[in-house]
This record gives sequence, structure tokens and C-alpha cells, in this order.
Amino acid sequence: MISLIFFYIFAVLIVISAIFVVISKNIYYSALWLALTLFSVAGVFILLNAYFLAGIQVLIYIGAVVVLTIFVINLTKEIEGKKEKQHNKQVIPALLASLTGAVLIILAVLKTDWSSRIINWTAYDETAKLGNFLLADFVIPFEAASVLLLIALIGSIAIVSLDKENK
Amino acid sequence: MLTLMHFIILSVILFFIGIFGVLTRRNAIGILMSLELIFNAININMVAFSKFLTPQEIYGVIFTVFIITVAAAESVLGLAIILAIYRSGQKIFADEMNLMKW
Amino acid sequence: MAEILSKFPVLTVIYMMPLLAVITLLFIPDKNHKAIKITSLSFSSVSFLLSIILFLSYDFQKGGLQFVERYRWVPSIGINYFMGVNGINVTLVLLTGIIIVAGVLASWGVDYRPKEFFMLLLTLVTGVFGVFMAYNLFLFFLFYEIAVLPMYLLIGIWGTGNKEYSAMKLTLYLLVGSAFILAGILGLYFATGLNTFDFDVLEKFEYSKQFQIIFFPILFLGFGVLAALWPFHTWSPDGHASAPTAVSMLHAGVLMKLGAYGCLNIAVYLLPGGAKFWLPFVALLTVVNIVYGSLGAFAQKDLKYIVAYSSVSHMGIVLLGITAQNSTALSGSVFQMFSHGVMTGLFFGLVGMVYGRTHTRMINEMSGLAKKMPALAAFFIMTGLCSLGLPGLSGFVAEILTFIGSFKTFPVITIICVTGIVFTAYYVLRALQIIFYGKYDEKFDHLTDANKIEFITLFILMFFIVIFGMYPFYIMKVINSAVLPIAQKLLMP
Amino acid sequence: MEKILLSGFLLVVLPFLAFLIIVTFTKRFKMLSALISITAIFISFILSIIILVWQLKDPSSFLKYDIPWLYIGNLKMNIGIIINSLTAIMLLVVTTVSLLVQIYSISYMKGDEGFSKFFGFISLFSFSMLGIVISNNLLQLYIFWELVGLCSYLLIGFWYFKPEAADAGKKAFVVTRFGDFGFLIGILIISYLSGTFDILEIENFVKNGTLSDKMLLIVVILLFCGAIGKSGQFPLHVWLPDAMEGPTPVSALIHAATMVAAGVFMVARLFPIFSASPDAMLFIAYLGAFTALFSATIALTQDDIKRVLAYSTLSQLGYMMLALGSGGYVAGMFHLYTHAFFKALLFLCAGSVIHAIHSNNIWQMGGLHKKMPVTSITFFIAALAISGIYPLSGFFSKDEIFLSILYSGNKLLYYSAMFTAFLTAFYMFRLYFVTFSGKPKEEKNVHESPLVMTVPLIILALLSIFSGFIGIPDIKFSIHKFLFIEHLKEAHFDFKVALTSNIIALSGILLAYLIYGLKIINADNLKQKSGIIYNILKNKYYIDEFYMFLIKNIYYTSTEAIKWFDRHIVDGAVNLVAFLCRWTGGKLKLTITGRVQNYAMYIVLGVILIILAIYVYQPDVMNIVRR
Repeated sequence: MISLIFFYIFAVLIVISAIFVVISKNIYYSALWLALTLFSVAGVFILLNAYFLAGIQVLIYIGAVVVLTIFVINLTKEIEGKKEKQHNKQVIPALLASLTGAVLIILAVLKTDWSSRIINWTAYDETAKLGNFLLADFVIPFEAASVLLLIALIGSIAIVSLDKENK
Repeated sequence: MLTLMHFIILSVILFFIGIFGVLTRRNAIGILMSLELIFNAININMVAFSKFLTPQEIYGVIFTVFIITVAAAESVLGLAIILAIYRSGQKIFADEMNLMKW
Repeated sequence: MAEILSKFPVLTVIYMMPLLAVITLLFIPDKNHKAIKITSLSFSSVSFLLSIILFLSYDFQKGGLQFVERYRWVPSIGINYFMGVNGINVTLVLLTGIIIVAGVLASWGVDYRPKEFFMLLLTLVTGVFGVFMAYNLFLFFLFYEIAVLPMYLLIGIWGTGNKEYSAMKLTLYLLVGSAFILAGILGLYFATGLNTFDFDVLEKFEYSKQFQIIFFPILFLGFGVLAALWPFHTWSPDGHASAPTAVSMLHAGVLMKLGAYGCLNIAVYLLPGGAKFWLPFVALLTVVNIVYGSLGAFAQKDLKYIVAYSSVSHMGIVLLGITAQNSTALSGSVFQMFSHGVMTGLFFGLVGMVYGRTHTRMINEMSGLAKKMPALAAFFIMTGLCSLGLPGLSGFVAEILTFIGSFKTFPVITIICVTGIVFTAYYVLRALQIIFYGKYDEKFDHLTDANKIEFITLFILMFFIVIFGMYPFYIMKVINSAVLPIAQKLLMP
Repeated sequence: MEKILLSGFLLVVLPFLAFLIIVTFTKRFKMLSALISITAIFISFILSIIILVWQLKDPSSFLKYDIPWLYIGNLKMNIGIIINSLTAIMLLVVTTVSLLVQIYSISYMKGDEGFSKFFGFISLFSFSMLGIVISNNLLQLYIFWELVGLCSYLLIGFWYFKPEAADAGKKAFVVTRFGDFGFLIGILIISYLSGTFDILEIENFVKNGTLSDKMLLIVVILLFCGAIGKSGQFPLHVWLPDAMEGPTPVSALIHAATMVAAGVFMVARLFPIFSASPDAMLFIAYLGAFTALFSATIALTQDDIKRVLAYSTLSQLGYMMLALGSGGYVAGMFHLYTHAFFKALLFLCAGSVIHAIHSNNIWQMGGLHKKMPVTSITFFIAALAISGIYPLSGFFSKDEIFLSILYSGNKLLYYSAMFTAFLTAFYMFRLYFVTFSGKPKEEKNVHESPLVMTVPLIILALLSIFSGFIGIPDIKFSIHKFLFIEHLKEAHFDFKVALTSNIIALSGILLAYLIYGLKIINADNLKQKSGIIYNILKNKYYIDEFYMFLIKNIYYTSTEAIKWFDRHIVDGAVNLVAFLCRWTGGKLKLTITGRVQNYAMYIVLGVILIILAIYVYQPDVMNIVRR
């Protein structure tokens, strides 16, 4: 019951802050709303007993991605006059499309009978198991991911610095 | 009682808010942020299905870890590209970047 | 001779020769025009000589497929290397051999990128040879595409006039045709369920009536496009008119026969039930082909258009023979393929030679040329006479056989088609008269008659027209041996 | 036996060999070419005499030999020869005239740059003509039939740089092609019905009477179309006068004596088939009579010496057809035989005159009798012969024709033939008097032709006089016995008919003498009085103009219409497809805006569409999860 209450709190936070992320006039505020959204998602993860995920959600998303985004916003701030419109011309079609899509999928979800597949579960912390998996069964993807991160790191530096040389 | 339905509906709503953002934000950084919303919606979905349908396995969680990793890499690169475009053409709005047309 | 040949993969050698020439050409420097031409000529001559030997050593008493080469290639989906020749094939291989040698000789004057020109030309010929020998439908289709595609570049690069348009039109038409053919071949493949593309297996299978009625038009139209069946013929005048001489020769001489050959040896042979249902309708189209083609030729002013429309008309006779469904007409039709091939080769060669001298193809701008070039005029007149079906030249034998045969099946249609002969006489003689007869114009003073190479080219072609026109006995036996099984299949209920 | 067959074969092939040798080797040596050609035809001439002598022993026998040419299943086409009395006599006619004309040509064609070519073509012609004569099957007949057409085309257009000559050659070929079209269809039908091309077998087939009358009529008329074209019968006669643009020896050989008679010969050759259909025979007779009368009237007014002779040829051919149509098989062939000699003679005389004067117009001639006595006398003989004056050859053959018409009982045809005889005599002597009598028109240095030309004239004149005697009934070598066909009733000599025809002919000559010889009646007055009629005749009943009108308005228009249709409708449809592709492409490319978010929108919309589609078409898809 308590978890239900917490779920609704997080859900409302997620939805509201997400809406603000997309509609906010100031991109800077958007980034801050994004932080809140991501934080709430971490909360949802806790409700799902995924504590480790909640942790890296906060660390990586809020700690890295949002901060990076804010840096970039600051770097591009010069031309971002406040009078510029922040949304393009397809707001209404996009709104309709999103609503339709959401409604359709929700209807589908409601129509589906999940009960036969649901297995009753007991809460337990699977962080240790996760660690084992990542370094045993999934060690190759894990290492590949790390290489990917390295490539992304080098790549982003290259993109930005090559550009500098041209100037 | 917290059910699978709750999480799925939440993730659907979050997903479509993200879609809406991707479709409408002019600022490229804004698009990128909306993309993050979409990723999060997926993540919620992943974890919820994993927990409700196959509680003994943790593949859903592991996939989420990888998604987060890739999403981080993606946003880094995306931001780098945005920065590069911004530097070369003083452009930040996605609808102004339309060189690749007929 | 036949024994030696049976131990030796003669078919592969014949079609590989042009391909070898292409490979050899790769090693010859671009600027050495003479070496390029001589290489092309010598390799194609080997093919030509071998095709003559093949023709003579084919045993028509025995009939059927001979000189068979059969190896497994991709057995899992029934693609095999299966080459062989029957009476129709040897005739058409001979035709291809003749035309390619004449074509290479006729392009002796090509000076713009000759290496690429000859490479493409010989690639095309490889495809044509292959089509006439392949008895695995997949292989057939492969060669077919090889034959069709170089045309685009040959016309687009070395052509004249509105060449890009013509090249594109021709290629698109032919590709639409091959799309139909591919659909038809796949249909056959899946209909049998025997997991093979081999012709002899597909031929023995009994297709259901409904299948035949649906798939026959698909195959027939696919090939019919290449055979200039009305109303899918307009690629041919434009294409011929824009193409360089040798390409026109090959195109009208051989490529159009490819379509007719497919109509007969694939569509009709494999699906006789469908043929019996649809061919009466096709016969109506062939009437249009013949009469419309010859009337259309009359109104043209450009020499190449005249010849191109006459090709449409003559291909109509080929198709009429196919629609008539009896052995006489089918033999006539196959012989008409051969005869028309050599004849249009000659025609386009001559037009090219005249054009090379006068730099115009408009008949109104020429007159009295016989005075300055009597040999060319003589050849032109003989070709024209062959075209209008003069006895003693091969065109007559082919036409009369076709008419005799088709008269049994469609008397009224045949009578209408025979009027085409009268019209043909009119436009051929009119063109001849305007170009070669009449007042001689002094602006043609600098023109010369045929040189040695041109003379040899013309002579080779004319030789076959005359020899088979005078004494068709042998070639008709060869053709008839292959036509009989088809006619028998058509006779069966 | 075999020797005869071999000589029959050689006789045909030799001129062809001569043609090949001339064309390939001896083109440059003029006299050698002529020599080769003449030697070949001379040997053929000797051989034909041998054959005739052999045939005279037993006129009703025949020899036949086939060489396989093309066998397809049960369709057998042979190249074969047959030797019977009909071919024997025809071979003699062809080789004789051909030989004499070739000798004559040595002088006539002297100095022409195409001298060798001329002899080559003439040899080719001889080959083709002999091939027609000796054919034993319809297909071969058709083959050689076309080949003589080709030779005619080549020889009419011999002076190809003259536009009229080139035109005339084309016209001759195309017009006869129309006839051949019917001929070919006739051959196709009859061979389809009988299953053979062999003439004897077809004759037997027709005799068996399995063919319905109507079908037979159609076949016969179609076969006759070939003769209409080649022999210049009424609707297709237009090419023959124009064919006079060719060299005169050619006119003599091809367009007077031999090729144009091929139609008559063909009818005679297939006489058993033709005579099986009385309706068709009647048609042939009427058409022949009409052509005879019709062209005789045109001949009255023409100014060109060769054209007059050409129309006279048409008229005489009409006679032959009339004779055959009335059942006078012997009469028709007899007239063909005599006509070949005197008409060749007339043409060669005309050639001699033209050679001297360098003009074809009779009004520029006159008083030539003194300057060219041999030509004048031989022409006079020939004119008498063609008018049918006793005892020249024309009399016998014409008499035979009148008798057979009378015997068939058709009075209308008889009177029209008699009237034509009157006209014939009149226009021939008009020609003679205008050309040879009176005063010379110009002070030209005109003199008699050389011996090479006059000797053939004299020989032909002798033949014109004496060749008729074989028509005397009941002599040993009578043509009646020689060309005997069973079931054919022959007319017998009738003194009244002979007298009438002679009186009529003489009156025609007299009238011509009065008008053009003595000039008692003024020709110009007559012209003016007859007015419209004269103009119609002078313009050949405007038939050429009518045909040109048809060709221009129907044929040209239809070809232009087809050209337009092909360009704009057939090709237009193709280009329309191409245009539609390009147009839709042009419109659709506008969706490629370069804005990423537009593309994203398309994707989202697409996904939603897919979801909707699933909802609509497969609402049960959710249940799959349950299972």
C-alpha cells in the first residue's frame, strides 16, 4: 500500500517534470526538470527493488548527462535569445500523434490479460547477483560497453577539437 | 497493490512525452533531452517486465545497465556533434539544419 | 568431326571466346586502336568458325539436345551448368557468330574509346551466345541479363541523336520484360516443386491448365517486348536510330531474336496449353505488327527508322509463325529469325556505311548515289529485295513457309499479313529509289565506294542470305528437327 | 530421255551462269560480257530446238524431274522441270527472241557505261523466264515469276539516273506485286486444299471435283490476279506504258514478247484448273476483251512511238486472255507465239528509229522510209501481221481467236474483238504512215542502222511472215495437233470469219492511209470535233491520275496517321508512364525537407498507422500473448 502511494508520488513527479522538460521555454530550466524526472525514475527503480540501477541512474544520468547538458547549454548560450520560439510548427500534429499513440497502447495494455504470466515475487536485492552476471556471463558485452564508452569519449573530443583546428 | 500495469502505463506516458519533445523542440539539446526521457521510459518498462514476468532472472536489469551506458555515450556524442555544428554554423535549432534536402 | 566435338566443350568455348577477348583487351593499351580491333576480330572469328562447324556437325537425323555439357553448380536450389543445342539453337548460334564478326568489322571505324566499346560489345555477345545455349532457366536468365544491359552504355555513349532518351527507354523496356520473365521462370520453378531450373525436367512436367493460362502470357509478354511485339515495339525504332552501327546490327540482328527465341523455346515449349489458349489473340497483334510496321516505315524519313520499322514488321512474321502452332509455320518462323537477323545486320551495316559518307540519314537529302557507290547500291538493293521477300534470297523462303503454315491455322489473318509484303515492296523500293536512283547531286563528288573491310563485311552477310535462299534444304532440316517436338506438344490435347 | 531432261536443265541454267560470270568477273570487258551472254543464250536456243524436235515425235508425252528443295514434314517443295509440248514451244519462243534481241543490243547499247551490266541482267532475265516456262510446280513458278519481276524492275530502271526511269521501275514492281499478292494467296489456298504444289497433281485434284464451285472460282480468280499484274490486264495495266522508259531492246524482249506473256502462259499452263470453273473463264474472257478494246482506244492518241506499241501489246495480251477465256487454248498460245515475233520486231524497229532520231515522239519523225529502208519494210510487215492480214502470221492466230470466240457463242465478245481488230489496224498504220511516209521533218543526218541491228529485224520479219503457217489446219506439224488437250473441242476454219476480219483490218488501214498518208481527212479537225473523248483517250482515261489520287489520299494519309499514332499514342503512353513517375517523384521529394523532426514525425505516424491497422484487422492479436 505504501509502495502504491510512493509509486503515485513518483509517477506524478515524473509526468509533470517530463512535461516541463518538453514545454519549458528556457532550455536551462528544461535541463533542471530533466534532473528531477531522472531522479524520480530512480525512485521507481527502488520501488521495483532495483537498487543498483537506482544508484547508477542517479550517478550517470544526473551526475553526468544532465551536468554535461548544462555545460553545453552554457557553451551555446550566446545566440539563444529568449524571444526565439522553442517549439517548431508541428506542435499540434505531434500532440495528436503522441496522444493517439499513448491512448492506443494503453488500451492495448489494458486489454491484455497479464495474469497468466505474472509470477508472484518476493523482494530481494539482486545487486550481488548482478555483479556476478556482469563479470561472468556478460563479461564480453560488458567490456564491449566499456570500449564503446572509450570510443565515445575519444570521438566526442575528436569532433569538437577537429572543429577547432578548422577555425 | 502495485501491478505491472502501473509501470507500463507510466512508461507509455513518459515515452510519448519524450516523443512529443523530440518532434517539437527546436533546440537540438532539447531533442537530446527528450531522447533521454524516451530511454528512461524504456528502462522502466524493461525493469518492470523483468521483475514481474521473470523475477528469478535479471536479464532485464542487465539490459537496462547497458542501455544506460549506451545512452550516456550517445548523449556525449550527440552533444559533441551539436557543439560542432553550433561552432561551424552558429546553429542550434534543428529546423535550421536542413542542408540535406532535395 | 562430330566425334571430336563431342569430347570437347565446344559450346563453352564458343561463348567464352568473346569473354576472353574482353579479358585480353584489358591488357592492351587504350591508344593501340589497331591491336584492339584485331584482337576483337580474331577472337570473334574463332567463335564464328566454331559456330559454323557446330552448325554443320549437328546431327539433324537424331535431333534433340546435342553437345550437352552438364555440371552441378548450386544443387541445393537446382541451378546447374547445363548447356546444349538443338536445331533452333545451332541456327541462332550461327546467326550470332555471323553478326558478331560482321559487327566487329563494321565498327572498324570506331575511334572514340574503342577499347571500352569492343569490351561492351563482346560482353553483350557472350550473353547472347549463352542464352542460345543455356538449358537451365537460371543460367538462361543470367545470360539474358548480360546480353541486355551493355546496350545501355553502348547506345548512351557511342550513339547519335537523342541517345540518352533512347538508351534509357530501351533499357527500361527490356528490364520490364525481364521482370516478367523472371516472374515466369520463378513461377515454373515453384509450380513443379521439383527444386530444379533444368529445362528438360521442367519440360516433362505437366502443368495444370489454369497455371498455364496465367503464366503463359507473363512469359510470352516478357519475351515479346524484346521481340518488338506490338504495342511494345517503340523502343526499337528509337533505340536502333540512336545506336552506333554495330550495335544496331547486333540489336536488330540478334537481340530481337532472343525475344522470339524465348517466346518459342521457353514460353510455347514449356506451356503448350497456355499457348493454345492465348496464341490466337497474339496472332491479332502480329497482324498489327506486320501491316502497321510496314505502313509506319513508309512515313519515315530517316533511313534507320525505316529499317527499324521494317524490323518491327518482319518480327511480326516471326511471331505470326509462332502463333500458327504447326511445324511448317514454326520452321518458317525460326528461319525468318535467322534470315531477318542477317538481313537487318546487312541493312544497318549499309545504313552505317552510307551515313559515314554522306553524314545524313534523311533520305530526302540523298539522291543518285548509285553513281558514286555502285557496290554499296548493289548490296543495298539486294538487301532490300530480300526484305520484300524476293525468291532466291532467304527472306522469301522464311516468309512463304510462315504463310503456308499460318494459312492452315488462321487463313484470314494470313491474307491480311500478305498485304504487308506489298507495302514492304513499296517502301523499300521508294527508299532505294530516292537514295540511289534519280538525279546525281554534285555535292556527293567526294564520296567513295565501299572499301575492302566494308566489302568483306557485306559479303559475309550477303553470302548467307543467298546461300540459304537458294538452297534452304539443309538448314530447314536442322530447324525442323527442333521444331517438331514443339509442334507435337502443341498438337496434344 | 535423260539427255532431254539434262538439256532442259542446262537450257535454264546456262544464262544464269552467264549472269554470274558477267557480274563477278567480266564487268570491265564489255564485248566479252556480250559474247558470254549471247553464247549462253545461243546454246539454250539450240537445246530448245532439240527439245522441240524430240517433243514433235510424240506431242502428248511429257518428262518430269524433281530436285528436293525444301521438305518440312509432309510439305514438299521441289525445284523441278517438266517438258511437254507447251513448254517446248514456249522455250523456243523465249530463246529465239532473247537471242535476236541480245544480238541487236550489241549495237543499240554501244557506248553505254552499263553495257556489261545490261547483258548480265538480260541473262538473268532469260534464266528467270525459262525457269517459269519449265516449272512443274506452282511454288517454283511463283519464284521465277518474282524473279522476272525483279529483272523487269532492274532493266526498266537501267538508266537509274533518269527519275522517270527509276519511278517507272518502282511502279512496275509494286503494281505487279499487287497481282502477285493475289497469286500467292491463290497458291496458298490451292496447295493447302490439295496438299501439293505439283501442277499435275493439282490438276488431278481439281478433276476429281472435290472442290466446290465457289472455292474453285475464288482460287482461279486469285491465281488469275498474277496474270492480271504481269500481263497488264485492266486494273493493273498502268505499269506497262511507263515501263517503256527502259532501253528499247528490253521493251522488246520483256515488255512485249516474253515476260508480259508469262501471264498468258501461266493461264495456259494451268488451263485444266482454269477451265474447270466456267464462271472464272467467262470473267477472264470479258476482262481480256475489255482490256483489248480499252488499250486499243488509248493507243489511237499516243504520241510516243513506244507507248503506242505498249498499248498495242496490252491490247494483244487482252486478245490472248480473251481467247483462253473462251476456251481457245490453242488460239491463245498460238497468238502468244506469233505475237512474240511481230511485236518484238515492232519494238526493235522502233528502237532502230529512236536510235537514229534520238526522240520517241512520232511527230518529230517522218519520211524515214527512204533513209531507213530495211527498218521501214520490216516495220510494215510487222504492222500487217499485227493487223491480221492474210497470209502473215497474225492472220492465222487472230483467226483462231475469232473462231474460238465464235465457237463459245458469245456475240458481244465477238463483235468487240472485231472492233478491236479494226482499231489495231488503224493505229498501227497511223504509226507507220506518220513515221515512215511523207516528208522528212528535220534535216538530220539520219541513216540506216548497222547490220547487227538489221539482221535480227530481217530474221524476225521472216518469222512474222512464216511462223503462222503451222496454224494451217491438218498439216503434219499443225499446232492443233501439237498442243492437243483432251476434252477440248477445237473450232474449225470458217471462211466467212477470215474474210470479215481481213476486210475490217483493211478498212482500218485504209482509214489510216486517208488521214495520215494522203491527209485527205484532216487529223486536227477530228481532234477538235471529238473534243472530250480525245482528251480522255489522250490521258489514258485518267486512270493513273485516279490511282495517284488514291495513293496520295488514302495510302499516304494512312501512313502518316500511323506515324502519328505511333509517335503520340503508343509512344505517348510510354512517355506518359515515364512522366507520371517523374511527376510523382517531383512531388514526393518535397517531403524530404532536410529537417530531422519531419522525418521523425513520419516514423511516428507510420508506427501509429501500423498499430491502428493491427487494431482494425487483427483485434485478437493481444490474445497471442496469453497463449
